[in-house]
Amino acid sequence: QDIKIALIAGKTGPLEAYAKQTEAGFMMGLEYLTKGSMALNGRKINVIVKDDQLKADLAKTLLEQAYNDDKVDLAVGTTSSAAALAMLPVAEENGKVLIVEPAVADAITGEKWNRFIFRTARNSTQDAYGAAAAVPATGDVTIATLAQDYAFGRDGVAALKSALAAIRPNAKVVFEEYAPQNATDFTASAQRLFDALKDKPGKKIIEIIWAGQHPLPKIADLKPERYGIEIAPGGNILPAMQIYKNYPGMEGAIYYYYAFPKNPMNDWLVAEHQKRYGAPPDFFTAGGFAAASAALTAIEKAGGTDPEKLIQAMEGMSFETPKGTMTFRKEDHQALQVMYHFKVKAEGKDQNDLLDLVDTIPADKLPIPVRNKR
Amino acid sequence: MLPAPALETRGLTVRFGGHVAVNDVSCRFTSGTLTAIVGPNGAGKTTYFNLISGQLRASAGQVLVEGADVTNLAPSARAKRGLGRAFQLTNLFPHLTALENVRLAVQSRAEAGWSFLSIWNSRRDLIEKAEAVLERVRLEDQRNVPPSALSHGDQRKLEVALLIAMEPKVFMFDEPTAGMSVDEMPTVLELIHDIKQRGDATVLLVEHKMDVVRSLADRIVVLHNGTLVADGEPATVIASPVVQEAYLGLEASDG
Amino acid sequence: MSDVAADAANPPLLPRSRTDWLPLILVPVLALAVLPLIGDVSSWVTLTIAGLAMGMMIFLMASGLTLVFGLMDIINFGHGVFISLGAYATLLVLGPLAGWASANSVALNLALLLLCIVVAMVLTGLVGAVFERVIVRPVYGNHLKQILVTMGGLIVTEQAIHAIWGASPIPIPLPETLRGAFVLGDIVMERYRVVAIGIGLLVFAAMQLLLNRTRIGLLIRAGVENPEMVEALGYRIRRLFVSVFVAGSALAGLGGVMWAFYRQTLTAGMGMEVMVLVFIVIIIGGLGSVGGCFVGSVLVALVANYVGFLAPKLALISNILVMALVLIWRPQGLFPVARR
Amino acid sequence: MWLLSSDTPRSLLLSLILIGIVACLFAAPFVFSGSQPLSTAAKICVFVLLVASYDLLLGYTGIVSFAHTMFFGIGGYGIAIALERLGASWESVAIGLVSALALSAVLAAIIGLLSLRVRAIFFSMITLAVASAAAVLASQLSTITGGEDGLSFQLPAELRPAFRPLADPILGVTINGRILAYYLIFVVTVVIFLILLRIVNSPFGRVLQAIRENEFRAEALGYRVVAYRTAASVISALAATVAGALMALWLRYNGPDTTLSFSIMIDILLMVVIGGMGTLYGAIIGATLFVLAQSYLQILMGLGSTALAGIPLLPDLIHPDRWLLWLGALFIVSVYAFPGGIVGHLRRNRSP
Amino acid sequence: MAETSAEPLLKLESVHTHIGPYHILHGLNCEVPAGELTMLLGRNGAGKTTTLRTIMGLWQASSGSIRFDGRNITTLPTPDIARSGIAYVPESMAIFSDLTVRENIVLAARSGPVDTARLDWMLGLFPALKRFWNLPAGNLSGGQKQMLAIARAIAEPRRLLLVDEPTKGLAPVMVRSMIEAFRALKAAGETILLVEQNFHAASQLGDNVIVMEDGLVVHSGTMSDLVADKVLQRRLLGLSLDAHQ
Ligand SMILES: Nc1ncnc2c1ncn2[C@@H]1O[C@H](COP(=O)(O)OP(=O)(O)OP(=O)(O)O)[C@@H](O)[C@H]1O
Ligand SMILES: Nc1ncnc2c1ncn2[C@@H]1O[C@H](COP(=O)(O)OP(=O)(O)OP(=O)(O)O)[C@@H](O)[C@H]1O
Ligand SMILES: [Mg+2]
Ligand SMILES: [Mg+2]
Repeated sequence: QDIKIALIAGKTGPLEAYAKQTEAGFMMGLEYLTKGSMALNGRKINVIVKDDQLKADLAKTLLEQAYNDDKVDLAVGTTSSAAALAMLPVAEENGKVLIVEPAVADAITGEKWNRFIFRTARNSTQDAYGAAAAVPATGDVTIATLAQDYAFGRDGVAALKSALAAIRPNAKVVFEEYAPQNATDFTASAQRLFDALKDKPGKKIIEIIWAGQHPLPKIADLKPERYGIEIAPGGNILPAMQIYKNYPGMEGAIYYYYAFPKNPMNDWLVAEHQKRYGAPPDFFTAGGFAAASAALTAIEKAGGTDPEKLIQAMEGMSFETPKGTMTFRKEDHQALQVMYHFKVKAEGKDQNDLLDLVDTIPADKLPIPVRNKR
Repeated sequence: MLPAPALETRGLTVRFGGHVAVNDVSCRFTSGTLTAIVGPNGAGKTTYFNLISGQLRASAGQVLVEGADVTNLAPSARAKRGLGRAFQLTNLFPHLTALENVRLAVQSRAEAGWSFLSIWNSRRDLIEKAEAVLERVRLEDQRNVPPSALSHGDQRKLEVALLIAMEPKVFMFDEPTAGMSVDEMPTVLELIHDIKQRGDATVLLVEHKMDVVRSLADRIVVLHNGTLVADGEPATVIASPVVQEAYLGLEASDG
Repeated sequence: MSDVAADAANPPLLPRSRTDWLPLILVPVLALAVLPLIGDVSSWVTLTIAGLAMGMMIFLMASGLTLVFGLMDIINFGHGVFISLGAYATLLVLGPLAGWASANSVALNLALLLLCIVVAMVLTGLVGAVFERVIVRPVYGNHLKQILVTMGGLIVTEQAIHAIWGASPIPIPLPETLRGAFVLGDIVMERYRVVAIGIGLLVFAAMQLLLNRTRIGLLIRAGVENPEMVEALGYRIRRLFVSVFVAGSALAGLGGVMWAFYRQTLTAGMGMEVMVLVFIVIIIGGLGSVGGCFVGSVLVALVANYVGFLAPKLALISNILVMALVLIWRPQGLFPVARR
Repeated sequence: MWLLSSDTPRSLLLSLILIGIVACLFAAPFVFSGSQPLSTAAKICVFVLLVASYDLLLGYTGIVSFAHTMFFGIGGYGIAIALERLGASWESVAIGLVSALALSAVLAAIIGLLSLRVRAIFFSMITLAVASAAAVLASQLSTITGGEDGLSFQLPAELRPAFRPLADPILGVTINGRILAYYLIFVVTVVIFLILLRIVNSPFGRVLQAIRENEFRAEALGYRVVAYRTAASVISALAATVAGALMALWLRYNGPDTTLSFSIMIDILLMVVIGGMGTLYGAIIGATLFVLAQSYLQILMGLGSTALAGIPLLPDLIHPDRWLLWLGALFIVSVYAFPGGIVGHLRRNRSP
Repeated sequence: MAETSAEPLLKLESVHTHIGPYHILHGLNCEVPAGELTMLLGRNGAGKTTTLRTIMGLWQASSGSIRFDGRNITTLPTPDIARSGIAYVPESMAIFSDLTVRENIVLAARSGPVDTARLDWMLGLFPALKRFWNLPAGNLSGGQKQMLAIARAIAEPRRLLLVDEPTKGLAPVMVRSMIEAFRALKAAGETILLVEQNFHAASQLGDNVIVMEDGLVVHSGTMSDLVADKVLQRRLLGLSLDAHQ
């Protein structure tokens, strides 16, 4: 009997690029881990890919179909956090495992979590701890934040503040600026941020927490360096980070950049991806790969696809990924992973040669709080 | 005290920018009479109708129906008070059939517009009335033809049919016979004559054909540049110099 | 004709309706009114200039739509994709001429921008012609069908962009010398915005001239009301309609280029994203009025900046707020275009 | 005939198609197995209702509104918020539905009274802005609405999959809460559809058509245009609200993309046009065709694209990820091929 | 009809016109001699308007031929027909109501600015147009719109003028101006085909007359013959000249 896995992703719509990466990464992961045989313990692996168009209701319906009609053993998905959240109860109702990748919302492994949910993607809090870890550990640091004015932005800022409190007590957030979700003109925001920071002592940083079209160049063009203010952006997919090139020296944190992790899996992925797609693997390629690895490692360990056995096997399980070894935390099934502190390169070799590694932040230096009610 | 006239205007005035289209027109129309309103093109006849029926807001003055001030009411409310209006430039529901056009007018009269749950096609009362009206204007053969496929003259007849179907107290005809062929005209003129004969209706008629005016009107009101310049018996008014020159364009009375 | 008749029929000529200045004063009045609220003059200048420039870019993106609507009574919901298309057209120039962008020469950089604009306008103009021919022509006079059909065209074109250039966002470099800002004391003016103001004013002036000084505008307005009659007067109205549609599309392309360099990232949906803003602007202006569109754009952009500075919580709805206020004041928009 | 308000399909083929669709929907739980067909059938029912309510506005009254999804969303959120906050009971359903209906009625009346006086196309654009404001609001009020993430909730026990009212299967199908939920949706849809059909064929409905044709003349005949239009908006908004509530009940979830997004508005428009504007039956055909296409087009394209693998370009064009391309083409083609919609087409063929 | 030896300016031969499923013109034959004024009479719905629209190419003749000035114009597109020298005043007047009176006339003068002498003459005929020169034509009164429609057709000299019911809605004094205008145009060598219900006006103007019924020509001849023959009048038009003003 085949092992059936459903991969649900928002393959059409504005995040088409993300979904493509996830799918490519997932398939390459299976290929690598099964050494090209696409079979495990003699059972063929059958992947059913479904497009939820980033719609929560569709994602939910598709997952129901996957469990009921296609009778998959476990499912992986999806791109949008809203869609992923809507999928969570379906896993519980059907009593089957769902590996969430690459949706980031904290609530997935937080308040909306149930025991069938595992996540290989990083969550927003991990990003926040990464960002906090990239802030100097000593001296006066004054921080202002710029985020979108909706739940994701506000949660992001809150997470950053608690992360700073936890690991960088020397840094203070003095100002929070929220811009409309679809804002295009940031002059007013920038003015307010500059006004808030310019007279402060020590290192002055604007942390940008943003989903979608990045305001970085708009802020940078208004010359924050006049006041000695630095900007710290988060990581992003490669095409989006190409803008960073114009601002060498800028520092921030990221969870995957193809040149950073040193392990055979990543080496293979980078080489193979370059060969097949003419570009290095990106953010979500690594994510997809990790999800594949989690699934196969679990099935192998559980000796089959029985959901209860899978859950038992996966709780606390470590598995190898291009991002390095990851571990599903027992309490909330969130996979923990390393983060990287980067600095933007002055002169890259090519358009994707963007970042220099400043520091690797090991997973145990990131005390991500457990937020689910178990 | 005399009973209030069916329709009265007091100092009715409207200005468009610098142009005074209707200038301080006061006039009473008693029921049972047919008043012809004549005047050169652009004299303000249609505008006067628009002010009475509410399509235009007056700059000054009042419109009274049976003594009640309706100046601030919407056209629909005035129609409910019994002011009925046919238009100079044909103005119908182009894609509904002739019968449905008339039926809408009948229905408005029957106050059935807010009935949500009865079935329109089984309202025999409305249909029969509408068919009767179509027969009166001799359009019964065209009952299923939409106005967009009617010739100009037939559209004019339908326009009149709508007005009749509304059964108003005040009938306002704006050149009902324009574009109607000579052999069709008697039908419409007879209709207007019948309405007048009934005695309880007030008819206002704008018409450029003097023979029509002569044969129908009890009274003639002359508008000129928006001002009321003559009012009285048909014969006297027609003979007055202002009508002879400004309207008929005759040097002396040779018409 | 007798004397009486002649006299009566010869009252003085009525004057033409006068230009309506009130909406034009609105912008400077608003700008001055917020000065005391902002307090700091340099912040005010920075915000005002940035707002003006943003207004120009919005105007460039919206002008084509309002032109096509105002002249032809066609509501093109696919307008947004022409903006995207214009933006992507820059790639055709930036590919071979990448050197011009990184060159540290104002002349070369501006020439590059100009070239991008020309290429984009040609491309969107051509696609516009196809659009008009294949999609829009059969539905003249029917707004609903126009909305549907152009929406279909939008989806198809957007997918074509995906198919040709891929789904990932594409970063594009702003030419070297247009980057950064002029700094005068505490006032900053982004260089690119200064360029945008220039181009916006130029296009506005050109449109005004063309529409008011030639008979093209007349002919098209007449043709929309009654194409049969215009043909019966001996004009080949079809051709003109195509040209207007092409012009509208080309303007969208121009707007797209300006927007692309502003955002520095291309996505197929970038045009669609600004459409609600564009619609708001042309409603404020009075559907179909180019002048109104201009004032509306500047108004919306300035208010967005001021509100964003003074009360960022309200920034989210500032556009809709402006629209509501304008509509309460003038229910048909600032410069209503009479029709029907 | 009385049930259909004497507005029969007036074409044999059309009657057969309609009977076929209704029969399939009625028998769906028993004829098709699996959760996908049932989901599809439920979605068809909801959209039939939604599209019919929109047709009242668009086809019969000639109002082009882009805010229709707002009412759909209010219905969905009404149910979602009530069930999430007040617990999974029938009282919560009632409270949610009633408050949603009240809110919709008030909003529709306000929008109608304030803005139905302006030019038609102007009104459309204003509703566009209103709709986008509603979406922003839903996202901002995240503590109540769940923001971008939406709300997942539990249904009353009788509608849960685990509920088994009958011990024995009927026709080989075990009746469970899911099937009950489906029939709830089906029955509500049928009843409201018939009410809408009655309304458009009532004297009131004819006044709406008259207003669409020539509002100036309707006013002169004594009909208060603004009042009639507002009434039509309110009725249509109420029906859309019910549709939203049904949608939420079926999905046990509601979020901005599910009921508020602009793309749903576009879908509705397309369904109305494919089916045939101004013929409520068009709503049935349009919604059925469209939902089927939406559910199965990608699958079909996937099959086609693998079958054609090897041939240049073609497999790319019918790659499942390009389904939107075909949807767009469908927009264009449907407007041309069926100017009167499918219903108009079928009726015309009958009477030369 | 006058047995002119030369070919008539306009000639319709067994023209059939369909509008959608309706068959309106059933093989129309008629001619309009150059330099003369020909009246087209008939009851409501006889097909007069349809005839004019078919000539202008606004409706396509389904069979038959229309020759203008020796050229077959049956299938030409409307703008080309207009450019060959035909002006048209439609029954609905088709005023451009958004445009000012001036703009309406500017558009009608295809070949450039209107000749000032001609403009003065026109505005003398229709003084109201002068007064509303710069205001939107949509605001004109019914009769004023009719005047504008005529003015538009005569803004420049044309070979042939097709006019559909020009006196409808005009005050008697204006009907006189109108008659004057057509006389003047005829004197200037223009050919006119006039549809008219006002037989009184028609009788003063026409050289020739064509009477239609149900999409066919039932009579054609000179106006003087018809004016003289009371019986014929009654048979064709249902009324005699005397009974009507
Ligand atoms: N909205 C408006 N703006 C400016 N002027 C107007 C407007 N409406 C009407 N007028 C002018 O007011 C005058 C009166 O017009 P009205 O239509 O009442 O004339 P009328 O007496 O009905 O003429 P006719 O016999 O030609 O129909 C006309 O000169 C017209 O141009
Ligand atoms: N658009 C149309 N569609 C269908 N039938 C039409 C259309 N227009 C006119 N007809 C029909 O064609 C016939 C001739 O109409 P036409 O308008 O040519 O008559 P007419 O002689 O000009 O009449 P009138 O004197 O009333 O203007 C009429 O029976 C009319 O119903
Ligand atoms: Mg008049
Ligand atoms: Mg006619």
